[in-house]
Amino acid sequence: MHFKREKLARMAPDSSALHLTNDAPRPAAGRGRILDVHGLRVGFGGPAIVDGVDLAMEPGELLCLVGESGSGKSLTALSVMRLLPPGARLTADRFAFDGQDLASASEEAMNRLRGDRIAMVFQEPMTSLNPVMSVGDQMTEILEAHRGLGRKEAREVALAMLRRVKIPDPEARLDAYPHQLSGGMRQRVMIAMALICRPALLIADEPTTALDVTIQSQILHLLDELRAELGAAVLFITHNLALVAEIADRIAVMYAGRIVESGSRADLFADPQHPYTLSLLAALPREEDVGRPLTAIDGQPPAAGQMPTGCRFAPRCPFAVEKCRAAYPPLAELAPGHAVACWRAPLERNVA
Amino acid sequence: QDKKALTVGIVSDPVTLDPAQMASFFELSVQYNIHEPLVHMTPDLKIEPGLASVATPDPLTYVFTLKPNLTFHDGAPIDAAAVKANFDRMLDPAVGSPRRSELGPVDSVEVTGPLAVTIKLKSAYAPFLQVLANRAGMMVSPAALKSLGADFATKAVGAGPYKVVSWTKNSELVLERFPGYWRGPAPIERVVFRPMADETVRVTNLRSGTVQLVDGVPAQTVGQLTREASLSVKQTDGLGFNAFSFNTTRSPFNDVKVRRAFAMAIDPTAVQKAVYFGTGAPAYGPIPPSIGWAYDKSAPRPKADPAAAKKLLADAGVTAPVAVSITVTNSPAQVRTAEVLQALANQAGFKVDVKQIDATSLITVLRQKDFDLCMSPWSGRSDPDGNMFNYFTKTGPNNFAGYSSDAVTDLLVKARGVPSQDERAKLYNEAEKQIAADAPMLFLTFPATIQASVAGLDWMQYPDGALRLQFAKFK
Amino acid sequence: MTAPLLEVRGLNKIYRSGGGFLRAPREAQVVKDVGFTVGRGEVFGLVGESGSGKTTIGRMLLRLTEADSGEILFDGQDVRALGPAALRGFRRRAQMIFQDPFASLDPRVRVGDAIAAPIRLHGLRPAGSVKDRVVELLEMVGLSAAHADRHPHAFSGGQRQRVAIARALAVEPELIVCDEPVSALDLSVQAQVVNLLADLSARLGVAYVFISHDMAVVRHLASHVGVLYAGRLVETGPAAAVLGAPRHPYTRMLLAASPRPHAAGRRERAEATGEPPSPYGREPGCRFASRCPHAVAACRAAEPPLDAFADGARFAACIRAAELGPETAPAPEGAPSPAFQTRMALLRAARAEGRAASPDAPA
Amino acid sequence: MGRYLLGRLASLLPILFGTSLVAFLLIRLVPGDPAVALLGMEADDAAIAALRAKLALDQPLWMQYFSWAAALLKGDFGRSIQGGREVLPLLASALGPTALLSAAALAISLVIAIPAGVIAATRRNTAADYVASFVALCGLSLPSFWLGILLILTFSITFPILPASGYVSPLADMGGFLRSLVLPALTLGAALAASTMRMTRASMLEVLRADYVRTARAKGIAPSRVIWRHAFGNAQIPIVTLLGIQMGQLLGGVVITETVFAWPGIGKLTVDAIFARDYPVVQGAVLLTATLFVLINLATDLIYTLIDPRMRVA
Amino acid sequence: MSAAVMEPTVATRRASLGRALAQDPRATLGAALVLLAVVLAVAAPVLAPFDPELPDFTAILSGPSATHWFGTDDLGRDVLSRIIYGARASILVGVFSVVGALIVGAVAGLAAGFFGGWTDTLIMRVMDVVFAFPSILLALAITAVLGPSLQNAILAIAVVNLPVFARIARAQTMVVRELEYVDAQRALGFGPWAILARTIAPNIAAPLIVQGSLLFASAIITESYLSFLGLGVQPPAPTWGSMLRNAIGFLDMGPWLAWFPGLAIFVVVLGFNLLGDGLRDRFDPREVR
Ligand SMILES: Nc1ncnc2c1ncn2[C@@H]1O[C@H](COP(=O)(O)OP(=O)(O)OP(=O)(O)O)[C@@H](O)[C@H]1O
Ligand SMILES: Nc1ncnc2c1ncn2[C@@H]1O[C@H](COP(=O)(O)OP(=O)(O)OP(=O)(O)O)[C@@H](O)[C@H]1O
Ligand SMILES: [Mg+2]
Ligand SMILES: [Mg+2]
Repeated sequence: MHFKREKLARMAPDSSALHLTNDAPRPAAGRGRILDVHGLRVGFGGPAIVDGVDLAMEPGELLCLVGESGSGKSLTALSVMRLLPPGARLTADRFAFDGQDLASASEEAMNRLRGDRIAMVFQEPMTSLNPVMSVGDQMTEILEAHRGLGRKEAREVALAMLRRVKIPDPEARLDAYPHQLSGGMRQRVMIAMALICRPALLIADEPTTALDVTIQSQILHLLDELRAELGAAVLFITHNLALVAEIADRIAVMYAGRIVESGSRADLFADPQHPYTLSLLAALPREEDVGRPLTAIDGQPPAAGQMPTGCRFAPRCPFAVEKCRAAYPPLAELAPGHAVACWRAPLERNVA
Repeated sequence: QDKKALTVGIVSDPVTLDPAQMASFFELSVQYNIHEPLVHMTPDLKIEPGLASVATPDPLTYVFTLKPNLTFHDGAPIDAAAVKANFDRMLDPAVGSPRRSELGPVDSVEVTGPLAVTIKLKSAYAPFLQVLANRAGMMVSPAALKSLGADFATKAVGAGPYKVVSWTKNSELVLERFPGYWRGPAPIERVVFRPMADETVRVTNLRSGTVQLVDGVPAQTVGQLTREASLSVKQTDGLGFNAFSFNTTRSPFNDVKVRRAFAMAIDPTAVQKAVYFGTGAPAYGPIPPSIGWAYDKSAPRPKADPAAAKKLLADAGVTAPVAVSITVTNSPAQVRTAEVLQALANQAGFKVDVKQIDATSLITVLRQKDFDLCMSPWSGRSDPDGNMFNYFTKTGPNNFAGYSSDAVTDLLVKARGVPSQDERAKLYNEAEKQIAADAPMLFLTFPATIQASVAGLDWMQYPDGALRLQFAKFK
Repeated sequence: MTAPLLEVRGLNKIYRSGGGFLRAPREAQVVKDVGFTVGRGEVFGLVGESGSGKTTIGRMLLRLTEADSGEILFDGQDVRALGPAALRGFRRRAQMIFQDPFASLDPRVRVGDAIAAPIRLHGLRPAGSVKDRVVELLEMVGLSAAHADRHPHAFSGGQRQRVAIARALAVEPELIVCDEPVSALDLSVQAQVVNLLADLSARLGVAYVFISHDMAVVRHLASHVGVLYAGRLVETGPAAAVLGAPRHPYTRMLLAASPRPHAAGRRERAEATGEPPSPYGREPGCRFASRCPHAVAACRAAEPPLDAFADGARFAACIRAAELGPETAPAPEGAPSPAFQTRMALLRAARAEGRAASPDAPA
Repeated sequence: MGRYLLGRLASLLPILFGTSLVAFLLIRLVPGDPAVALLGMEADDAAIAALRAKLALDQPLWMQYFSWAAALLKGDFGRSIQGGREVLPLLASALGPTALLSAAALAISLVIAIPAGVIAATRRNTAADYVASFVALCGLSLPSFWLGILLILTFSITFPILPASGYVSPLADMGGFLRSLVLPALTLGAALAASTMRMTRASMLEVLRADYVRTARAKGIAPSRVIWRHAFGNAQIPIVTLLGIQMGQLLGGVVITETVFAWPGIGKLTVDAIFARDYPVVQGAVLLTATLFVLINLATDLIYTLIDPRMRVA
Repeated sequence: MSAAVMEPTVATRRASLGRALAQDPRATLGAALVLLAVVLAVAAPVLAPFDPELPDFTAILSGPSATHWFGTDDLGRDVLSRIIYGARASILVGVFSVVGALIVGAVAGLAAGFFGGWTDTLIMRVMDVVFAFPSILLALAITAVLGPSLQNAILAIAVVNLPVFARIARAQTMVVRELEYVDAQRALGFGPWAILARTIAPNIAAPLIVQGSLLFASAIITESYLSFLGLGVQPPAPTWGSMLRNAIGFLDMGPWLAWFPGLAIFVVVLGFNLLGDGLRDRFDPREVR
């Protein structure tokens, strides 16, 4: 893929100009941060579902967002795209992409970012592809919009992209319709679409669930290349901790709408602090467990309307004490870059 | 405004342009423009020469002398042979021409000279010349008949002031002035007839100038149109009547008292006002005022009398309310008439419901006598015979009421054979009296012929409503 | 031993695509000559390349897609020959969990009703207790009664997947085709669901065709596995054997590529070479040859048959399988850190304690 | 594909057979006699009998049907009882103006309705939506005879810029044709536009919330493209269906508009024929319409497959 | 979760359609308008100030006044009373011809679209044939066999509308049947009819509802046309359509004759469309309320 540099430059939004037009100054974004989110709240009229999430990403960084199913990972991702479902309300203390405030950005400004500088791979590859448009058309239109490429050129690029995500017989697939593809192929088409403009921030919501591991690893290589070449940051949502262990620079663990622990890969795997993080790791199927039940966490996550006042994990936490039930623990740094929201961390010191 | 061309909004496309086959009321508006009858009728219903002059040496003999050097539109000469060929065709049972019965007691048609034709009747037939002033007297080119075959119906070659240029069904019938017309070429060169079924549409088109002359102007718009300076509305007493037949062959109207009770409940003037907005005249019998010599000015004009009607019903021994139905077609005027009748009759001990049917079913319903009281309007003829004979003689084809009065039949037969107009008038008036007493029909109104044009058009209106555009010109 | 619950022989499927208004269709053989058996209470793990035809096989088993040829015997009955009524009976005994849970949920039906419908349809519970059963099923998959009256769009990806699982379980089938049933679940819920499936299989003899890309889960659940590549089974056999000592180069590649937690940093994986084969107009020879590090000329000459080897319980479609010999088990996982091990021990202890204190108390 | 087309076309034969039979019987079910209708009030029984004999109406029904059907197979649709014109040319001459009017009306309707519907859906519950829906409902509640008359009053009388009625053949005078076309096409188009607009709106609402529309937005392509290519692309099936229906209805004739504007179309011709019990014309018209419908529906089905690749033919 | 907490939600979650619609102000307005018409129709004898059928020759074509709020018609009848009574026929025609056609047409279209093949060919070709017959001819034939009446006008209009619904239902079914959740229903053991009724029908309802609320207007107007031809309601009984139709003859003399029935039709059509929108929204679970 050879993008014309001039074109790239021309298409890049003048972020400083946009920034100047913001009359209400927000808390200054962290220097050099590509994504800076603080106090993100998303709800559907009722109680907030995503309830005060902080995310900060450097260029070239791969942040894995893991956590409980239904904890609000996808909503967080959609917030960054400003593509929340109708009825959703978003508030944030700080919500900046590359220094530009996303919360107050106009729809046009957002539109210029989307697909170009911020791209997203959606979780549901079947329903997220347009059933009546060929794969090729769905890919090329991005290039036509952001790069001003002609149809033929765009097709070439799209073809190359399909090849890079290892879709067999890419020439034929370009004219295929989504229903003619397997689940994994759809997922790869989504990935190809997201990468086609070489975004500065890629949000990938469980992008490899339908991929076999060989292809998965090839896709991850592709992401690495992109990060190396362009300094692209990747927000990678997944449940596959094994995968996380291999690819993440940093990891954030979500539970019930909040981040309960965040840190580097080494922090999280070598020094997991939060009981929820521990429980997740404990649930990994291991060779030695074959024939025995896996260890799941007892009980159920709290429903959005019935959040406990204290720590949200407390009702399921074997270490919970009164304090845990009384007040929510702040996300505090235990070590530089390693933050945990647990009154009882580190456990070995606080648990008798 | 193009003074050479005239567009006319008419009620409906003609069915056929062949006068021998014409049967529809709607051909009336075009027929005199394409075809010329042997004798002509004036607006006051007098007979004058047309293609031919006529002599009547005796009541059974009519001698026609054609004007010399006349041709049909196709150039074929109008001579005695052509005239005879026309009559032969109309009288041929195989042709199935409705003219055959109109021509009545024709015994023979002889060529008695190159331009002379003598028609002999079996019995005296006073209305004969009036009949010949109509479709039965219209001559067509025998040569064209032969060459056009079935297409003659759409291409018709006659001897009228205009000849057919083209005819697109439901769109336009285009006529062009015929230079060889016996009265000399008509002033307007081109005439286009455009069928417009809806009365409002016709009027709107006239107002917009899209057409310059319209037929069948609805009575309720007369007031408004008269006020518009750019338009001219003409109305004249028509020849026909608007009447309803009682079914005298079945209960309850087989009882003359019930029929009369119903008639007593109705005030024709009320109908004339409500339905026809004061145009035309109330009717008390079949002969309209436009046939002045036969119209009975002194006939009684009873007012509605519901009380008397109720009494009469009681006399008849029927229990009120008497349930009857009124059958009408869906024309707005007829429906309004039925609604008025219903309201009036209901006040006099009847219980009326209204049955709407389509126009084609009407004839079937009437013929099969499948009704209590059914509209049987008549477009009228210029001779009283045409308004009465078929309706009131025992075997008349239009005797839908099933009326069988020997006295009336005798009177009407007799009136046909009497040459003197005064004499005939007396007979007709006598018949009318009997009919009023027996009440086989309920007479309501004599509708006026109402037509309108742009003010700049000078044209002649005839009581029969037929347009004769050879007399029209732009001022 | 009686006949196996499910016996599949010689299954084939060709898709005609692009057969639009103006173009002539192209044919792609996406499933070729696939056969396997699943006994009662057994789990057959179907793994393989993306796009290799796993979903298609699953759909054919339930007659959602008609096979072109082959035999599907369910409890001795030929599924492909069933009439409409018998088919409905069969579908009460066999179920499918679809790969894309959202697409397989009617957007207009509340999930509670979606789960209740098959229960009512098959009269599995008296009318009065259907609701209770729905709640029970929801809780089995880690959802709660509160979720019952929501529509699918208001669920997260993993929640939808669990709804789909609950719905399939509602029918109480004897066989479930699970197409990636746990890929969208967090590990804890995944553990819960995997335990549930295993429990059903152990207690009630439910059998599964378990399609997954997660080798760890397959190894945990499956008694047998089949490895699919480009529409063909390239290796089958007992799970432990196949996954422990893979013979086919593709299986080896799969296992080698599987990520492992605690591995110290990223391992350099052998980047697969070559292009995956096109399903349109296959070239002769082994389908994997283009990517195989061991391929020789003979591999490109003819399609290798699925040959039995070893004890006769294992099959691999590789002419060099014997020659290459079993690969040694993949490198062991990196050792967990001491801090990790301490805390894990604390967690286990605390859990055990908590459970002992109140055996059925909610957490 | 070719086989499918042939099959569909072959299915015309039984349809035409069925239609001809039903048409034949249905029109005879209606009371009234063509001979009586033609001859009118004055005719005596003899004349009616003669005409009936001439029209072969005195023969048993099955004989009438077979002789008509036999002639039909030779391409002879017979002659009109009313006026004796040949049925096929008569129908053809009426179909032309109807087709032209239909095309114009559909074009007007589409040009108004599709954008209006799309805007109403995308700006749902805003003033634009309300206004569009309000106007559409006004258009619906206003019967075409009223709308037609009002248009004539406005554009032919108050501002006399267009002819009030009449049909001018485009071959004879293109300008005149276009001028004569405007008002009837507007009248008809308005009524069609109302339904098309509402259908477009509803259909768009169905798809606007779809995940793939969200994906399209995530690509940062122009909002218009999201709406037209992605959303509208998926919303077309019901609209195309409706258009097929409308086309069928239009080609079947629009009696009222034809009457108001004295447009020589097939609708008025057919209805007049029905009322005159002009059997050959009615039967011919019904057959013609049935053929047209089958063809239109075939076209619709083919268009489906172009719109949505998941739709299969056959 | 404890059952005690959940119970109320489970018990109340089936918010009745009526209640859901009541939360939508436009649907409420729509329902109110329709209800108004229904009340007019039912309580006509109580509400109407005059006899709707009794002419008053002294008050022909008098404009709106204190006595005659909506004026009088060409026979001096009170327009208001005629509108009130006219609601009866008009509502009946609108509702029954549309609902009847919708139900039968939708079932036919569902079956055709779902089963495809011969079923499709058979059903849709029959619909083509039905569609090919001019409504007037059908109405005439029906009237010929059954006699003129409101019911038969309804029947004729319904028959004519049948193919419209069938075609729309078929097309939508062809789209929906390819979706995976339909496969899921099949896999769960649901028979074709159950799938049609429970899964496909709700998912294709929106365009049918819209078309239904649109055809309501055209049904009222078609009725006037049929009645005008004597094939429906017999005079002097009023219907809105025929009042409007009749009014055209009095363009100059009595414009109010058109205003009020026109307005009545508009209001009810508006009502049905608002209600239809509300219903559509009800069928859309993503609707944010
Ligand atoms: N449209 C909606 N209306 C109401 N609630 C919603 C809606 N969308 C999502 N939710 C709820 O918000 C919560 C968070 O959803 P989200 O999709 O972000 O979860 P997630 O972390 O991505 O989970 P998963 O890993 O299962 O995909 C879930 O509990 C879900 O039920
Ligand atoms: N309707 C269709 N028309 C044409 N080709 C199809 C169709 N459905 C599936 N295919 C093709 O069949 C092949 C197998 O698809 P299938 O969905 O069974 O793969 P899979 O093994 O489930 O893959 P994944 O793991 O990615 O879900 C693919 O190449 C796909 O493109
Ligand atoms: Mg998610
Ligand atoms: Mg799959």
